Formats: sequence, structure tokens, C-alpha cells
Amino acid sequence: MTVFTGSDLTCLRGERLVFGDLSFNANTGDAVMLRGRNGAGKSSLLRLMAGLMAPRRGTIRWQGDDIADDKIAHRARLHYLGHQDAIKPVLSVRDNLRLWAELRGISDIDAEIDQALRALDIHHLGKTAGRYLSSGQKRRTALARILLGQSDLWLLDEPTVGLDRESCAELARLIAEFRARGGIVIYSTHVDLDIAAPTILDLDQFAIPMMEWLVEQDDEEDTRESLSPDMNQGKSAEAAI
Amino acid sequence: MNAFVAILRRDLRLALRQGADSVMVVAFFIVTTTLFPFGVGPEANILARIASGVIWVAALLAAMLSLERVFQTDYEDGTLELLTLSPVPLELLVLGKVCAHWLTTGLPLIIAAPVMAVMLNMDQDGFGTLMIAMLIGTPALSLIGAIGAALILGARRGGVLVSLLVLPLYIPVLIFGAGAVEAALLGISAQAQLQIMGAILLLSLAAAPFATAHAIRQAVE
Amino acid sequence: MHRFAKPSVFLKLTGAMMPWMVALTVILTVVGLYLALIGSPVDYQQGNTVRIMYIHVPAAWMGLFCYVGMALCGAMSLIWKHPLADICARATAPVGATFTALTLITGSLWGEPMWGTWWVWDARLTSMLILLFLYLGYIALVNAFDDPERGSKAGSALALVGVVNVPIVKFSVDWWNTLHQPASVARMDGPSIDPSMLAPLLIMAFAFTGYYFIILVLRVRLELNQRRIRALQLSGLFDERAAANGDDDALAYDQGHNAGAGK
Amino acid sequence: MSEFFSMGGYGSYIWASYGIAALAMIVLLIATLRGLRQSKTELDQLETVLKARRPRRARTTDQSQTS
Repeated sequence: MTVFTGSDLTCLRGERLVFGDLSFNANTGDAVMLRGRNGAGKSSLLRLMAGLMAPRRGTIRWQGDDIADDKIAHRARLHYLGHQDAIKPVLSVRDNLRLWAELRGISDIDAEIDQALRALDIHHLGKTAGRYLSSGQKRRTALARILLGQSDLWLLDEPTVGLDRESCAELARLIAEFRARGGIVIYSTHVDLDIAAPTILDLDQFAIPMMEWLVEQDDEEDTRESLSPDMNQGKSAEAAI
Repeated sequence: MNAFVAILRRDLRLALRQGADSVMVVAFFIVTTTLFPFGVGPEANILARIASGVIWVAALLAAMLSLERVFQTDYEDGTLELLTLSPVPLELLVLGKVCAHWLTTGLPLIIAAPVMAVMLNMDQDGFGTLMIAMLIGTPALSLIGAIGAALILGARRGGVLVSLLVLPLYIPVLIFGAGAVEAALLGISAQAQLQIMGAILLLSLAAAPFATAHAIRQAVE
Repeated sequence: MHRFAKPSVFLKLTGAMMPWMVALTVILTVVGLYLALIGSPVDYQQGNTVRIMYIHVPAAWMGLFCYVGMALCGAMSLIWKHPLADICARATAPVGATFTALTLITGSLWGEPMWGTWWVWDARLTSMLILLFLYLGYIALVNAFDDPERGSKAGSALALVGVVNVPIVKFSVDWWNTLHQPASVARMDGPSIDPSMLAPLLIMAFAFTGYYFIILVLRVRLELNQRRIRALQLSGLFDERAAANGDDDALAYDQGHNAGAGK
Repeated sequence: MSEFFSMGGYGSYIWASYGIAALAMIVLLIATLRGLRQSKTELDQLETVLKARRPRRARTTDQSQTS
């Protein structure tokens, strides 16, 4: 069955329209790759999926339940990786990760962190303060965060930024492992990431140039207005003042 | 509850490592208080008369000075976004952060206040009440201030803005805080004022985390 | 209702009401001014200065009324997320701030001859002053964001927080004032108001309310226009080059996405 | 008449009050009206451009739907 679905999503950011009438679905073990131009709404879609923002129209469901209904449960099952690494310069890599482990209610925190650090090959940096890390090491620390605890859904926004070729391969391997456990990965990337059979979601298809949208709105408006004959009264009164 | 402790511990650790924040707030408090004798003259009786008000005003300004940073750095480095996405009510996390803010700024102010009271020649009768009033009042300042700090996330000129938003809301705390000390100095019971301050604290404890969390969700959207 | 759509219901309704509102307000103002300046008796205590009351008191009422209105709009925006609510709150603020400032100014002009001073730290004056600060804070916050919608939302939250605080501030200022200066100042309201004085007061209050609603409607329209302008500009409508090529999709699209949300 | 304007000696205060009130309210009204007029002209310009380019727009929509 399809686990994670979205239907008829329309997204607005600030005052501009990002995409409209977008639908997606993902089964356990699926990987969905978001593609599109700059500003096509890859980040926005990931934020919608995470529940950080609400779609203007449409719903996102997990096993049939609207994610807006139980946000805490949805947050517990997902890991989100944004553009920023959220690493405090004065805290060590371990301490940086510790907060997220604690917030997820993980029981054996140290073991989990050890495992995550090893998986990303930064175990030796455990005690290093955030400010001494290179950007690639910071990114890997951020990636280590998504390995903490149980999760069913990874939402990765440009996870490869700042990573070298080997780390990318490492990431691909982690994603494969996660999928083998039944996890769903949805990601956007500019680099080719070696992922087996991803579903491709091309956001350019759902872009609505704003002029078309406005024309459409006007047409709706006109049909409504033509039903009532005194439609321009408002304007004339305004001119009279 | 674990989440509350977790965020509190992390924020305290951050404050400890960065160090300067608490020291700066206390230094600002002392410097501001010191300015008053220069402004109104060094006569001991005048200073004694205005001491409680001066200490409260300086404490208000000092608490506000540190407010802007409560959420700002977390907002900028993406931490706030992740906190919003963690499987814990954001209100609880806000409460943890406010608690950390109070421990790193409010508490040092309470310790510094009697020293300044001595320097301003305040009568000894007022000391106890001053400490108690500040103990009740400064958490309310942190709670109310957090709303302002969350509202200005992403705004231009946030620092100036936060003072414009928050200072009018601080007026009740100032009135009753200074009033309590005044009453104690006159030898009257300050219980009424302290009770009202307690009520203000409880009200802000009940309302501020929700308002702050709402503002944060708006900011990270 | 969608934000970019022309809210035709609002425009039509207010458009039809507008001439009546203007006429009513003008009549009320004329009658109110006549009664306030000529038709009402001289107060036995305050003399002719009582005439200042006929704008001072209604302005004070409006100052509070507008703040409550703003908070109600804030609540509506929070609960129903109706876009007009934010706009209404935003349009109310300058009117409320103006009335509050007028209250303070006319109060000073009354206080000088009657109390012999421009300003006293009277509880009413002080709480009015704080109300003015709250308005200024709101206006500053709303305008401090690049994305106007974000500003309106933050403003709505602040208006709600403020409305909880207004009674507390009022109460604490009353308390503070009685402690420091026990009722030494004359109260503005006499023991009982004569109908000949109440009439101009009420009529002026209605005139001010009418004025507020006119400004509200005009400012909401202004804001709606500006939103539509921003939407149209973001849509890449003005890209002459693209228009000439006949293939404007790509360009218009990119422009729309690269332009910031603000102006 | 001059008695009316002097208001029993308080004329300056009273007329200042009414004057400032009138001034503030009129300034706010004029500022609003002016802004409204400006936005209207600007909007009208944009709307004409939109209207002018509308038929072609509709066609593009059709094409994208058929393809």
C-alpha cells in the first residue's frame, strides 16, 4: 500500500506561487528524487512534507491520516535535513548530536551516537568543537543526526552540498540501508547520487507561471461578477470620494 | 519533561562555553545603575530615594538586552527549524529556553542587585524584599520578553524593535517590583505587591510559551 | 477567498455603503461641532475648556476601540486565517495611533489652563501614553519584514498579546498612581453629565467612529491594491523582452521566482 | 463674534485642540486617499497589460493541457 501520499498540493511562499496541483505517493522502501529548476519548490515541498508549513490547498497523508492531525507523531517518524547544519560552534560533535537524541527520547544515547558517527566516518571527531570542523565534516555531522533513533521517513534537502565523492557514496549506501529497512527517502540534489531506482518527481511540471494563475483567478471572478449586474458600483463610489 | 531538561542543559552549556553573555548582562546592569548618580548628583538621600526604581529599570534594560539573542542564533543556524520538527511540543522547548535565559541573566542580576543597592545607599530594610521581588519578577521578564524575541525573528533592526515591543509590556512588573521595595522601605508589608507579581508571573507562565511557540512557527514557516 | 483574488464581495459591499457612510459622518461631524462649540452650555467649573472634552473623550474611546478592534482582527486571523482580518488589523493601527495621540495632545491642552501643567502622571494619561507605545510597536513590527504577509501575522500575534496586557497595564498604572499621588488631580468626568453635554459627546463619538470606518475601508482597499500590484509584478508581466519574443513563459517564470517577496 | 473666538479667554487652547484634531484626521485621510489613487493608477496600468496579453495566455494554457 502507498504509505506517504500528497494530493492536489498548492504551495505559496511569501507572496508567490511555487507550484500547484502536485500529487505524489511513496511506498515503503521507495526513494523519491525531486527535480526542478531553482525555485521550482523542491525545498518548499520538503517543508510541506515535514509539516513545517501548511499547503495552501491539498493534503499530505501518512497511511491515510492527514499529517496535520497528529503533528507530533509525524515528527517522530521523520528526519529532516535542511540547508543549514544547525551545528553550534562551541559544542563538540557529540554534544551537538546529543540534544537531538534526547529530544527523540532515545534510551542508549551514547551507543546510538557512536554508531552514527562510525557510519559517517567521523568517530574521531566526536570531541572536536563545531567551530573547528570543515564544511564537509559539518555536513556529515548533520547527516549523523538523521541516523539517530527510529524513523520511517527521511526528507533530505540537498544532502550532498559540501560532501566529497566518497562521502556521497557513503550517503548513497546509508540511504540504501535505510530503504532496505523499509524507510522512505525523499531528496533533492544537484549531484548524481548513486541510488537504485528512484522515483523522479519533476517539479517543473507543476509550476504555474503566476500570470496564468492570475488570469484564471480573474476568469473565475468575472463569471461570478457577471451574475450580478451592479458589479462596478464599488469602483465608481471609490472614484467619487 | 526529558526534552525540557535536554534543551535547558544544552542552552546552559552553550551559555557557559560562550561565557560572555551573562557577564555582559551583569556589566550592563552595573554600568547603567552607575550612570544615575552622575545624572542626579551624589547626594545620599536622593540616591536612597530612587534606588529601588533605578535598580528595577536597569534590570529591565539588562534583561531586554540579552533577549534578542534568545532565539536569533538558533534561527540563523537552522536549529530552531529542527526544534520545531522534533517530536516534542514546541511550547515545552520554549519554556526550557526561557528557563535557561533566566538562569543566565535573571539570576546573576538578582545577585548583583544588592551590591548596587548598597552603592545607591538604599536602606537595609529593603534588601530582602528587593531580592524576593526580583526573584518573582525576573522570570516574568524572561517569559514576556521571549514573545517579543520570537516575534522579531527575521525582521529588520530586530534589536531596537524588541525593546519597542517589550518595554511597554514590562511596565506592570516595574511598577509592582519597585512598589514592593518602596513599601518595605516605608515599613509596610509588601505582601500585596508580591502577590500581584506572583499573579503576573503565573499568567505569563501560562500564556507566554504558547504565544512564543506560535510566533516561532510563523518564523520558520 | 484567495489572497490574490479580488475580494469582490468586500469591494461591492463597502462600495455600496461608502456614500452613505460619508454622508452620515459629515452630518454627524457638522452637528457635533455645532453642539460642541456653540450649542452646549459652559461648564460651571471648567468654563469653556469643557469644549475640549468633546473631542478629547471621543478620541480616547476611539483609541481603545481601535485597539480592541485590532486584537479581534488578530484573533480572527489566528482562528479562521482569513486574509482580510490581517489587513483590517493593519489598516486600523494608524487610525488608533492618531486618536490616541490626539487624546494626549488635547488632554495636555486642557490640562494647561485647568491644572496649570501640560502633563501630570495621572493614571489615565499614563495608560493612554502606554497605549500609544503599543500602537507604535505594532506599526513598527508590521513594517519590519520583507514579506508583508509575515509582518501582518506577527502583528496579529502582538495585538493579541497586547490586549491581555492592556487591562493589566491599566490596573497597575491605577494602582501606582494612587500610591504615589493620592487623588490630587481633578477628575475629568463630573459627578453627572447633563444631557446638553452628553449629546455633543456622543455625536462626536459617532462621527469619529464613522471616520474610522471610512479610513478602514479605504486603507483595506489600498492594501488589497498593493497586494495585487505585487502579485502582478511578480508574475513577470512587465518583461518587455519576453513579450516581444512571444515566448515569455520561461522568462516570466524565472523572474517571478528570482524576485524577492518584498518590493 | 470675537467673544465666541476668545471662548472666555481659553480660545487658544480650544481652537488649538480642534485645529490639531482636524489637521491630524485630514492628513491621515489625504495620505490614505493619495496612496489609494496612486495604487489605482499603477494597478490599472498592470491590469491593461494583463488584459492585452490574455488571449495568448489562454492559448498557452490549452496547449499545455493537450500535450
